[in-house]
Amino acid sequence: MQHAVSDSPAPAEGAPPPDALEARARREALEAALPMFRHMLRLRVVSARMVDLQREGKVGYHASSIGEEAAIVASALAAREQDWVFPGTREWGAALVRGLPLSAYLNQAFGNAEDASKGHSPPDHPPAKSFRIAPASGVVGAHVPQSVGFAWAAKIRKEDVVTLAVFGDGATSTGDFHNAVNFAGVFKTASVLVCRNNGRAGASPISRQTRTETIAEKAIAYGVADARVSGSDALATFTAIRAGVLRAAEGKGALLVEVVTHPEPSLEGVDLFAMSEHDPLVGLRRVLERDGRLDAEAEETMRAELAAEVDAAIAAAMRAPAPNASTLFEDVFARVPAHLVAQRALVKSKE
Amino acid sequence: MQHAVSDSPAPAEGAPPPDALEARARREALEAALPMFRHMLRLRVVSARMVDLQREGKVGYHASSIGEEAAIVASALAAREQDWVFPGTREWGAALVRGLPLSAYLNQAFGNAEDASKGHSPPDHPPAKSFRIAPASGVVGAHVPQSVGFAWAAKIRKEDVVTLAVFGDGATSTGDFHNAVNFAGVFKTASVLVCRNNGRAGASPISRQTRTETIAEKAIAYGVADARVSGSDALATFTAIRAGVLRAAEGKGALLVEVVTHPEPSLEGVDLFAMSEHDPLVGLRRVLERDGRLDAEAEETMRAELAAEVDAAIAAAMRAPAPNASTLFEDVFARVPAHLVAQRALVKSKE
Amino acid sequence: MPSMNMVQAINDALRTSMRQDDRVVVMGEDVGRVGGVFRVTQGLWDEFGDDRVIDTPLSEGGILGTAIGMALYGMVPVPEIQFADFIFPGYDQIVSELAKMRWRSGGEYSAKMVVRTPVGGGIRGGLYHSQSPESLFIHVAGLKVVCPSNPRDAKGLLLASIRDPDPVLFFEPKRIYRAAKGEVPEGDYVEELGRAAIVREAESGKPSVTILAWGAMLYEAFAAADQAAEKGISCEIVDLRTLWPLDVETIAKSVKKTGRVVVVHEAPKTCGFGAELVALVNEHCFLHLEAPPVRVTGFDTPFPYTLEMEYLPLAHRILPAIVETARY
Amino acid sequence: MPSMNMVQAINDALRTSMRQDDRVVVMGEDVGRVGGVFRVTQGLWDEFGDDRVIDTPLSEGGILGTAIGMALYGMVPVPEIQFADFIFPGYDQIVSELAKMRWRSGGEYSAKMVVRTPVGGGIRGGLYHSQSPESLFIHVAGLKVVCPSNPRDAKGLLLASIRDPDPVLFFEPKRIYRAAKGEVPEGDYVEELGRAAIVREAESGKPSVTILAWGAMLYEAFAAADQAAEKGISCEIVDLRTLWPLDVETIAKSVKKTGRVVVVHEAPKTCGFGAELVALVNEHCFLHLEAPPVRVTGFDTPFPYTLEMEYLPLAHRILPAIVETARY
Ligand SMILES: Cc1ncc(C[n+]2csc(CCOP(=O)(O)OP(=O)(O)O)c2C)c(N)n1
Ligand SMILES: Cc1ncc(C[n+]2csc(CCOP(=O)(O)OP(=O)(O)O)c2C)c(N)n1
Ligand SMILES: [Mg+2]
Ligand SMILES: [Mg+2]
Repeated sequence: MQHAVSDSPAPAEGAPPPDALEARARREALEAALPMFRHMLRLRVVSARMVDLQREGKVGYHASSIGEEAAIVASALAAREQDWVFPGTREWGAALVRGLPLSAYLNQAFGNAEDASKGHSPPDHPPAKSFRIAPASGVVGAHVPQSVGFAWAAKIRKEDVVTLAVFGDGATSTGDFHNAVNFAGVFKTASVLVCRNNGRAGASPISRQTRTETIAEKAIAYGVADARVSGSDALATFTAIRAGVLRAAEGKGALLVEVVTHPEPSLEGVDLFAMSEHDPLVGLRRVLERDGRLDAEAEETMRAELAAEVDAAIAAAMRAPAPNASTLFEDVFARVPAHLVAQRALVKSKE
Repeated sequence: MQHAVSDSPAPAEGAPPPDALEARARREALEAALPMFRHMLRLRVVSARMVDLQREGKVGYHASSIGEEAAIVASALAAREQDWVFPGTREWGAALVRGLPLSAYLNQAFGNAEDASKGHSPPDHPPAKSFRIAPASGVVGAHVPQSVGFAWAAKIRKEDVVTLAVFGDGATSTGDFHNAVNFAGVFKTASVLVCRNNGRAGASPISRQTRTETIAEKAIAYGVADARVSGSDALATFTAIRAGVLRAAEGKGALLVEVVTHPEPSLEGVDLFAMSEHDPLVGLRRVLERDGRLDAEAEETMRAELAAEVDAAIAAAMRAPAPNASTLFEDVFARVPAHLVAQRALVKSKE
Repeated sequence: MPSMNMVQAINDALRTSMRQDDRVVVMGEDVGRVGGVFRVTQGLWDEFGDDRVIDTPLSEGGILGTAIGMALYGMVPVPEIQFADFIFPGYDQIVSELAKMRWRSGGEYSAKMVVRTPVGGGIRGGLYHSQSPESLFIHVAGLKVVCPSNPRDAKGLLLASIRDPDPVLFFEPKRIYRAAKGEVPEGDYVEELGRAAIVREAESGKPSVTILAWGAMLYEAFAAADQAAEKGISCEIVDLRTLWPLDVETIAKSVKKTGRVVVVHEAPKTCGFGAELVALVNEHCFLHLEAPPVRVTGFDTPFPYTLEMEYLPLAHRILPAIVETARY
Repeated sequence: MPSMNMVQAINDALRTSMRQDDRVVVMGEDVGRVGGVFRVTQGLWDEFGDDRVIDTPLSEGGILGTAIGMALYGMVPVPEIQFADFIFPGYDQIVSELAKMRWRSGGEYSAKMVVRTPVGGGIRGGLYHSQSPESLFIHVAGLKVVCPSNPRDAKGLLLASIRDPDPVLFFEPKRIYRAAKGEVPEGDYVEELGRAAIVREAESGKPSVTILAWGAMLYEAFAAADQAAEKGISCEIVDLRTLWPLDVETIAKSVKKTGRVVVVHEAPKTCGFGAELVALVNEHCFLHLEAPPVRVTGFDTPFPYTLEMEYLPLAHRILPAIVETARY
């Protein structure tokens, strides 16, 4: 069992001294701090706008990541170029961090004619294969064993690829979680399983998911490593996940890492960019300002740029028309079979 | 976490002193030793005959329990009068221990007109509701969450009922196992989950089921108690399970107990009643002989009685005719609906 | 009689049965304190407490597996699956265990429960919040399947389902949860399972077509029938209500009268329940058929996000089928 | 050409494809060292090693979930489910993930694999070792479903399935694993998916009936047809081979010729694939039908242990249906 990584990038009290790998992860966290901040800010701006758009009925769905950006951004940034990230629905932001254009995310959210999913999938499911992001499922937990299978395939093919799956605390109750961690243990796959524990699944508290104190300790049942960090501390979060990636890449097997997050119960009257001490933006801003890498003015510029980018992308996505009805019948199979050609004629005749 | 129970009823070295409850369980194990021996012997005789009958094609299926009787018999005997046992297929013997007549077991195995399942189920699935035995499923693991739900219902109804589920090491890989132990933890049900770990699932070694050293340590992931005993030691097995029952009955929640068994890889040339040091009959016989409660002559009589009983029951079961074809259509629903009345006419017309 | 929507009627049925019979327990993801994502169980937790209205872990397999255990004990669990789309992680416990419990033990055991779950599209939910999986349960011997189309039936059929000795899948058409309103009898009120209803009769002397529908699509059938009437075609509409066991008699009577059938359902066409209805109509009314039965259904694709109104078998797709069938 | 039974032919197909394409991996419970409970994968572990012939944990959900991940990576997994009856704990990964992977991403991802599993009764296996769940997969858009009836097809269709770009459920009729024997081409040999075969033609000028069958029941169809011939009825037998997408053309052509259809399958009747076949025959051949299509199937009960030969739609049940249909 890997020792727990504490809430801050400094070694936790009483923890054993960090090994070389962890020291490296810690160093890299500090290097990644500024881009991490910008990505977190970007997701914050996007999610805030999406929350509004959903309230207005302009999009059918949105999974807010406000306050939980550290877990998501750190997973995407801690992955190496060749590694794959398997997000759940609430981790749509991982694709943006890895380079998916905002327009692609928004076209998908609006399910318009430019949507890579062709209006097939609801918002927050942007295909992003070229950014090595696996497809999210609407079924909680379903992607976790898939991430393990992917890493397992890489191992069989002797390729140096780590997979990172990100999922909520609720997902740990699923059979898919059990299968995923168990197979990762048995076949010693290069898997980092990131549980974003926000203490709730829907409206139910975590006491309705598990009797254990932590999610991390579940690793014991599968013979894989575990770690636990505060998702309010972006650098610690990056460090723990990055250490898991490096470790997995060395053939040392899987890590289950619990990132404890505290999204605000309500955004009513909250300063969206400094919500509370739990807000991972707050802590990271402090570090960056202390190190002279960020100041209020620079952040203001950043925010303005991001807001402008998001506004423009939303406007563009809203202007695009709906997909052509014939696209409904594409991608069920690699080629459209006869029975779907016949069914397509039923909607075509209407057009 | 409950401390591990060692291979012998004497406290393990280094183990904390037994609490009152465990001391009581230990005492009761000794009291139950002779009936336990007789039940184990009986299952041994039955299973040996069934293995032959299957080889001869006289029954379609049999799950041998030879060498693993302690786990099965102890579960059934450690349960109190009002408690329910949920066996898997290989634990058919639990019903016999609790009083199901051997004729009922064999009629079921032969699927004859006297079979309580009406020829619906394959061998080793004897219904035994009046003996508070739950129905076994052919699907590995499926009965385990059911046992937890049963205990949960009793808790809701404020009735003092413990359930015991018995299952193999292979079953721990299933989603059903995960659900069962997780719900047992969350809702603190009076559940004793007995994993009969024979180190194999089908032909696959346990290293293909889990990376952990033990099954018992999986309890940690669910916040339930755990214990581990040798299934070669019938008294230790009884003690651990009994302690779990008593503990659960006191409202202290669930126990996952691992019973490590060593069935012989082959019965070729093996003395069926003294197979090896792993044979639970061997150890228990030694204790009983030491205490003057059993001698070779008494055992010989016992064996002869059992063999005669089994032979007679098999002969009777083989004489009984097949069920009437109309029974096929019974019990799909509480009443036979119109569409099944129509289908029944198709086979009736043939009779 | 008070007027209610579907949500209120189902809530009323649950409350009524829980007051009558303390073996009835409601369980599922967020069914307790918050009363479910659609608020169908709202207020039950306050009245019946934590032991009978239970927020469970996020595991459909766990919910159904433990519910079977409860049922073996003698309780009557009414698990809610948040969306029918999420029933599949628990599918094995339904098809291998629940459906076969009574049969495999020759009637010695049974596991009586009612699995409630919202089905159907039209709420912009996309592929995992819109499916209608009825045929995947009807194929499995041992399950009863119900799908009400209005508040009165919702209450009466749910109370009947809870009292019925067999396991019931109770599919709630979520698109009309709040849109369908009507008078609902107070207190104990049961609608017998296994009875279809002729909700509109064909006018004699006119070319006529039988429409078989249920749930939310019934309203589309009405709309299409209204438009067909303008073209001189009279429709007889049968609301199946209980999908299995099916009221073949009522269907056959209608088809023998009209000689023409249109079946409407949201689920994909292939191996949907419509196929079984067509096959049964063949068995029971072959010589009366004046045109091939037509299926107007969801397409053989997953359920789309953007184009769900193109996917659903709405009135504009039912109407041409009626006309084609009538003029065959 | 060597003579093989089904087990050998499938083994040969697996070996051939694994030699051709190192992305192909076989995985499942005991498929490795011991070569599977039916020995279908025997010898593959010795030739291809632990990395490509993998003994997995006892979890169908885990097997299928990780296989999807492998497929996303670009491998071509061929997971074996020990008995089709045990596929249900992994049903969600098939219907929610595998079937929808390509569609939900607008074609960006796909998860190509072939799920092999033995189906059908007749081996005294009882209710959890005998089921035929094809319609539960055909209903789900995005899956192809294959069921061979002889060694030659088994090899050719399996090789085609492995090369096909879409996920395939490959159902192996276990009752004829060793009983069905025949010549099988060596080396690379592909039978195109989606083509039914007319395996016996009706004689013109005689009252004739089309029988639609597949897998083990094909042999029962032959036996019944032989007996029918003695009564002057000529049968045209269609072996569907690929159940979905279906070769409707071949079926329709035959039915248009004979005007009479008997469908045979082991699965329960209600919502079985037979219902879809009857519905399609109605759509495509209504005016040619001279009798109502008849389904001879497993009953709407679970699969029995003792009375399996009463349950199965064997020749003695097919014959009266043929006669009834021919004389209608
Ligand atoms: C298998 C399944 N069951 C139920 C749902 C409905 N559902 C969507 S999100 C959610 C809660 C998820 O909780 P968690 O995994 O902790 O993620 P969080 O929303 O807290 O980020 C539920 C129950 C689902 N999507 N999938
Ligand atoms: C869900 C499921 N998958 C596969 C099988 C086939 N099967 C029957 S017994 C068995 C091995 C069981 O191993 P274990 O649980 O360790 O019990 P043991 O046989 O060792 O007593 C398997 C794979 C099954 N019955 N159920
Ligand atoms: Mg959560
Ligand atoms: Mg075992």
